[in-house]
Amino acid sequence: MSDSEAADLETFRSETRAWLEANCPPEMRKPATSDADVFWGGRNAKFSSEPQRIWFERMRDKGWTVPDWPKEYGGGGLSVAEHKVLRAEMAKMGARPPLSSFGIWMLGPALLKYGNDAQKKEHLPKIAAGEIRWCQGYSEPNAGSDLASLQTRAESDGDDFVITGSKIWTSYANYADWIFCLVRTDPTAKKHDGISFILFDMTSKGVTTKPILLISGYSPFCETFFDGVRVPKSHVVGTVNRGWDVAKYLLQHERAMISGMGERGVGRPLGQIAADSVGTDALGRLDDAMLRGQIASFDVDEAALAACAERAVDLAKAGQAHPAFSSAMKYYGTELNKRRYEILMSAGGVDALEWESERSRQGARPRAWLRTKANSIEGGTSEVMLGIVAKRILDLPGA
Amino acid sequence: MSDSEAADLETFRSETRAWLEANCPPEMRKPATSDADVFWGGRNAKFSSEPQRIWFERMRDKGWTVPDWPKEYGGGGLSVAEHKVLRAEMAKMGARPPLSSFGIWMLGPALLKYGNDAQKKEHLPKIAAGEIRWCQGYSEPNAGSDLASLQTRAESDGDDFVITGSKIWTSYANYADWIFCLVRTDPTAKKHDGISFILFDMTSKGVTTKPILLISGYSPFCETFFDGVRVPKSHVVGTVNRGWDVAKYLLQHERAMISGMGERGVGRPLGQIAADSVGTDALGRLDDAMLRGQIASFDVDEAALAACAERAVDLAKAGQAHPAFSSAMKYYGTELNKRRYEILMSAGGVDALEWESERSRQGARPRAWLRTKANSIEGGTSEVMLGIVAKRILDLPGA
Amino acid sequence: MALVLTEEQSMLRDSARGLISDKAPVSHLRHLRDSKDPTGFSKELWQSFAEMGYAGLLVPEEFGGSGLGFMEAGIVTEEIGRTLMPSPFLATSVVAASALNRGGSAAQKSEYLPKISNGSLLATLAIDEGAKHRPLQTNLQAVRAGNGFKLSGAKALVVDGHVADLFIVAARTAGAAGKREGLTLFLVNSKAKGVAIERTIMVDAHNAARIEFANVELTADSVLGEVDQAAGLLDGILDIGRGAVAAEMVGLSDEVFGRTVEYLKNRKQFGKLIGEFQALQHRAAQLYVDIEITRAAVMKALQALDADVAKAASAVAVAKARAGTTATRAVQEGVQMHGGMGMTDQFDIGFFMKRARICEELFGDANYHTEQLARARGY
Amino acid sequence: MALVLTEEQSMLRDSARGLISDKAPVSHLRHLRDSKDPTGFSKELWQSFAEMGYAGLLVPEEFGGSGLGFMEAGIVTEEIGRTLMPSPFLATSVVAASALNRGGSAAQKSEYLPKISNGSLLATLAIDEGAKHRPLQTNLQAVRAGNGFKLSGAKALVVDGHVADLFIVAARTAGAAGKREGLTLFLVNSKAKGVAIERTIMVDAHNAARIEFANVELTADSVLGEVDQAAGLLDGILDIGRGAVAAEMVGLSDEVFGRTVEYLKNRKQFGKLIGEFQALQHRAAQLYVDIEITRAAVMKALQALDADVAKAASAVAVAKARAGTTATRAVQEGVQMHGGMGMTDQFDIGFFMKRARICEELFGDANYHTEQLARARGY
Repeated sequence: MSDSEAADLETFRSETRAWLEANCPPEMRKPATSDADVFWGGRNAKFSSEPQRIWFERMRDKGWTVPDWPKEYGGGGLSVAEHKVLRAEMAKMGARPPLSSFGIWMLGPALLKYGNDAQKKEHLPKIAAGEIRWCQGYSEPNAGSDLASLQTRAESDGDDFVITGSKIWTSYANYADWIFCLVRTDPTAKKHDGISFILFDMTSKGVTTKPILLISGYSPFCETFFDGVRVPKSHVVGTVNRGWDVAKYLLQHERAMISGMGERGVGRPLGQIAADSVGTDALGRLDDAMLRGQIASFDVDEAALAACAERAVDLAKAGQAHPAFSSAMKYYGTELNKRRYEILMSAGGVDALEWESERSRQGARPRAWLRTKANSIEGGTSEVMLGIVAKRILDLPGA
Repeated sequence: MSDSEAADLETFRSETRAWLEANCPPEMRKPATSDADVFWGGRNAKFSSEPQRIWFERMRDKGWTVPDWPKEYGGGGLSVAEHKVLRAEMAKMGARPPLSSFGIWMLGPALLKYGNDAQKKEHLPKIAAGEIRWCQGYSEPNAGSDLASLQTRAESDGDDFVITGSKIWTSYANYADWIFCLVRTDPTAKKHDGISFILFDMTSKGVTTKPILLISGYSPFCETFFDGVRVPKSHVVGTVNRGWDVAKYLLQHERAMISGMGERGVGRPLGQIAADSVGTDALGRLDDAMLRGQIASFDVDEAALAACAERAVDLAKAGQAHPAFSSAMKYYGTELNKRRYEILMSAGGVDALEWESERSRQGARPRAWLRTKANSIEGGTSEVMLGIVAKRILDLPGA
Repeated sequence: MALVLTEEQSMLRDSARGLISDKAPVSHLRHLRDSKDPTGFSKELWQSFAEMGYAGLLVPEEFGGSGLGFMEAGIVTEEIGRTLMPSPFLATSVVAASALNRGGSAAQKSEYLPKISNGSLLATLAIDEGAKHRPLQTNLQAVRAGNGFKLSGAKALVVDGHVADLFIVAARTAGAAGKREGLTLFLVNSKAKGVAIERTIMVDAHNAARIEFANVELTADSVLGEVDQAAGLLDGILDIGRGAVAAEMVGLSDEVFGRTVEYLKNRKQFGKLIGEFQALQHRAAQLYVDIEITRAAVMKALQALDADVAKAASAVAVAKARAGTTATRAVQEGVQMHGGMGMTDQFDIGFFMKRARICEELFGDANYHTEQLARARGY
Repeated sequence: MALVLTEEQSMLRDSARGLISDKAPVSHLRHLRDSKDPTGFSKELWQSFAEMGYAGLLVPEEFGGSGLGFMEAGIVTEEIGRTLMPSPFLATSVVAASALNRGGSAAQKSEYLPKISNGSLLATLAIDEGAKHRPLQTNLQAVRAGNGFKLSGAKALVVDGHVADLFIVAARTAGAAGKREGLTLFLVNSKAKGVAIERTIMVDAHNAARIEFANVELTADSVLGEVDQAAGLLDGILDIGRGAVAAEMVGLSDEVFGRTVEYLKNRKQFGKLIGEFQALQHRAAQLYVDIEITRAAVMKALQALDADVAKAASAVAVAKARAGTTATRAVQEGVQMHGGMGMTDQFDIGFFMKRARICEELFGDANYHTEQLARARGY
């Protein structure tokens, strides 16, 4: 970076800080603690509070719901460096994201890379403005990790495809306005070759959804059924039958996102949280020597993973990142998060085993614990991630 | 067991105890601490002490070098129950085995099951009497875990086979009088089908040996070379080309033997050994909390394995044992023994890192530590053991 | 003593398995949970248990029981572990019956043991007060009042606490929390004045309660064993409970493993049965070995209890610690290998994970028992 | 600061790698070991190190050094880790040079640092006394005698102790073992009267010694830093050493892993390349992830040291702990995956296992640093 670029960035930083200070309501400067704290947008969106509305609208108007998207699509047009500054300043202040959205995290990047002009103009601004809420139709009941074996078929009928089949693990399908979906457009082609990536309205005739009950209780996941849903062919993103390219691109995004779960500090050190319930011994140490050792090992690994996550970003910026590295991070981050919750359960003891009481906030801890068990399954299982590392990074034979 | 059988057994126990008390020299009532303490027999055998000679000869004369072999072959003719009593009484007194021998542990059981009458009469008494020392010719340099891919060939020439090839990991080949050896007698057959199990004298023309230096230093292992060694066909045990059956039978014996390594208590608890070098804290606990946790977990697993080893014997006696269970025990026992030595190294710290000093008894601890790394390789790797469990016990497909 | 089942024990196992798998498969627990059953278990089934002699399995024959040993009790809890049947067996027939039998006066035995045997009395030990199992930290106060005592304090994770007729309450009559001296066990009628019972719906949908004791008045003959000297008696009772829970965890581990192996043999991914993938094969094999070793350790502990409860502590610590780590591993691998399906409530695997977590906490987790072993071995 | 090498750092790495792999592959260590070389390292090679500016890498330019940072020192030790070159770099150029630079008076710096830079002086820290690294347990006594001090006691695992010209000795001038107060560092000429040096041949065939100090007389200007107040200075020096050793362990792990992956790609068993076996693939992938995460943690620690040595303690503890467990795992998997061949002295893999064990013990093992982190975090 040249001196003048650096100076510009510092100007941007101080302006951004001042703007955030002036515009982020105090209520929006602490972490979300319930679902209602998160604003997802969409046709039926409601704000849970006035500060939530104000914060969303101010950020939207600056294009900062999607700070690094081009301005023409409702984005902020920020450079990579500026975007990093904005994130850092928001983090410093504890400011919440104004809008959560699979449109932002997943479909947007895919459209920017693979969408045609009409698709970009149609969909990106509505994502940026939180007008349309999206869900993702990838997994199918019988496909599991073998995503590409999907069976939902899209049959050509004039200018339309007619879609029949079902999806599973569609997060918030019951709230979503539109879906981006993988469908089989050529059943005779090889597994990865006959798939297309298509967009359609969830209010289309023939679409139904059903929430999935998890071992942790209610979940955002749904089963979604398509019974002869008619979709114009112009809604295919990229080339027909080449949807797998789009899917793979998106999966990497998703993995990078999920791997982040293991890295976050939780505020107080785990060991101190444990000491609250377990107590301390005569030397002031957590009064469960074995648990203490497990926590300390966890802390070492968590700190190391945080360094690696930071390095992964730096490598990407330096153009030295291996494209499959997100699989390595996804694997380790999710396994680590599972360890964190095993420790929290052990530390909580009896108190962490109640499922319905008010005292336990309806079993918040055990439900969170059980929910982490999906981390190493969703977005590609740990086994699939290790296979990708073996094949694409280590170049092992037959992997 | 009937009452009268039980009474007989108690009589046997008291007689045995009395005999041992009267006949086992005091010097032979403590564990062997060096190679010289172990008597291996053979043509060139020397006793390292008078008590060693006395003990060996008295036991041999009773047939108790091989207590459960038939008397006609120099054994003691004991029943399973009596043999167990003898072992227990010897263990109680700390009495050493009078004779160590691959003939006893390995070849003997194979001959008893697969040998013809002439072979049994020729070899078993000499094994029992410690007159002939045997070694095992199984592994080959390029075969590794894939034992059956062995290349040493035995070509038919009249009444003889002419053997050419080489073996590796032949323990004490440089001291052995005879070898029991796997050779390929039909190179056109499928891998497991053209193998024979054959016996020959190590002084035969064309046999040479070369000791192998390990990472732990000198070792009993040798490379052994056969250059046109001529062996009568009558020396084949079992059927020609069916040697793999004999080999498999023996491998199970060997695995059961090796798996025993992890079970032995070492006298003082590991944690106390560690406290000697590491010290204790103000609460009297080992002053390395993490190491303490590792030791305690090890102790739990070791005690559990000991129970399982005991149960394996009981199951075998009850005819309920799975024939592949020795693979499971071999896997766990050797991995546990490696853990033991990692702990001992950690506990020993700096003092366990010297390699040549008198203070360290020429690096006894680090050499023993390094030597354990072979436990999970020799006699079938841990990977092969897990594969056997997956296939033969769990019946997993394609395992 | 051989570490294999005798013929009688095998018959007991077969008969328990027959009854339990027939009358109380996992769907039985699911139904009780989903219907929010007020007792959380089936009284009818408990009556069958009594009729088959299981309720009084450990009760001497003179009190109407079967007079069997801890190995037999473990055989039953192992079968319970396979289907996760919620049952008073652990709290009433194992722990409470052992407490009464080992510590009770002649009068106490005559009063309670026959009712346990015939299934008409449910009883339970109330021990834990804090988040973790720390028996010596017992601090529920029992102060002398006239000829008797007054109890004040609270207990958590009282198994079957909301349906029990009788509580066996660990209390402190002297000394500070942490001391062995000064512990006393009391028999408290669950309907006694000052007893407040809150049923707690637990993660495993089994039955437990929090109990508060507010100046509960007791007569002197409510003491089980000796005043101030209950530590030794309590050690024994707890070790018996630990052995039984460890056996339940072996059953649970074995069952979840069996279901997982079946899944590996039937589920296809990437054109293969997933059981063909070597990485999964090795993990399955490792888990198999873990379970077998744990099974042996648990049998060893039950035998040691049968031989002499007072000398079984180390064997029990090993068994409960191993059972904890093995069950944890078994349910984790079970869910992971079942993939997304394993995460759904619709599949049974999650029930096993939830129950394993409670079993792990009951009477001390793997960390607790590993620590006990280290202390016993003097390091 | 980005966690990637700058262009200058990449150049340094390439040039160090070039020199080391060319002049000191593993066969160099093997030769020194087998020939029982009296110094155990190559003086000639050390001279090349000095000429390339590595010997004085951390020494400020005014004293003839390169004035580089800890990140650069770590780059060099990482390359050393790849071939296991025995070299005075760690003891002299990293630890001793840092001690003198951070704690030395102007006179001490002028006397010693130029000689370190030009390769003519070897120096080392003498710290450990017991079996384990416990700096605060330092108990070698330094009593005042006239204007100076007399040293009595013994040190073990003194790296390069048998060839060093100068010892930096941690001693106790006050307080009891275990206290931070009362520690003092002394500069001691290795030829001083009363110094007895016993070379110890270590498992890794690298160089170390045990040193005894019998009433060794020192003048007051032998003190490095302040009397009784060395704890803080010592913390910093040790953390610098830990960072450098952790980097060496990353190099070692990466190299042994690379060799193992190569083996997997070439060795056939059961008619397949063993690298085709999925169980081995997954283990290799896990090890890869472990190494990458450790690499990042070590870079983070070296950066933290460059930013402020006094504030780097936690990052260093994480790095050294991770480096220990990762290297241990890497060499264990290396030997196991090489099978019987890996057990032979003829293969190089064993050398890595041996060196990893020493690196693990140097300046505190994974257990020590994990414990430090727990204490720092207040639990």
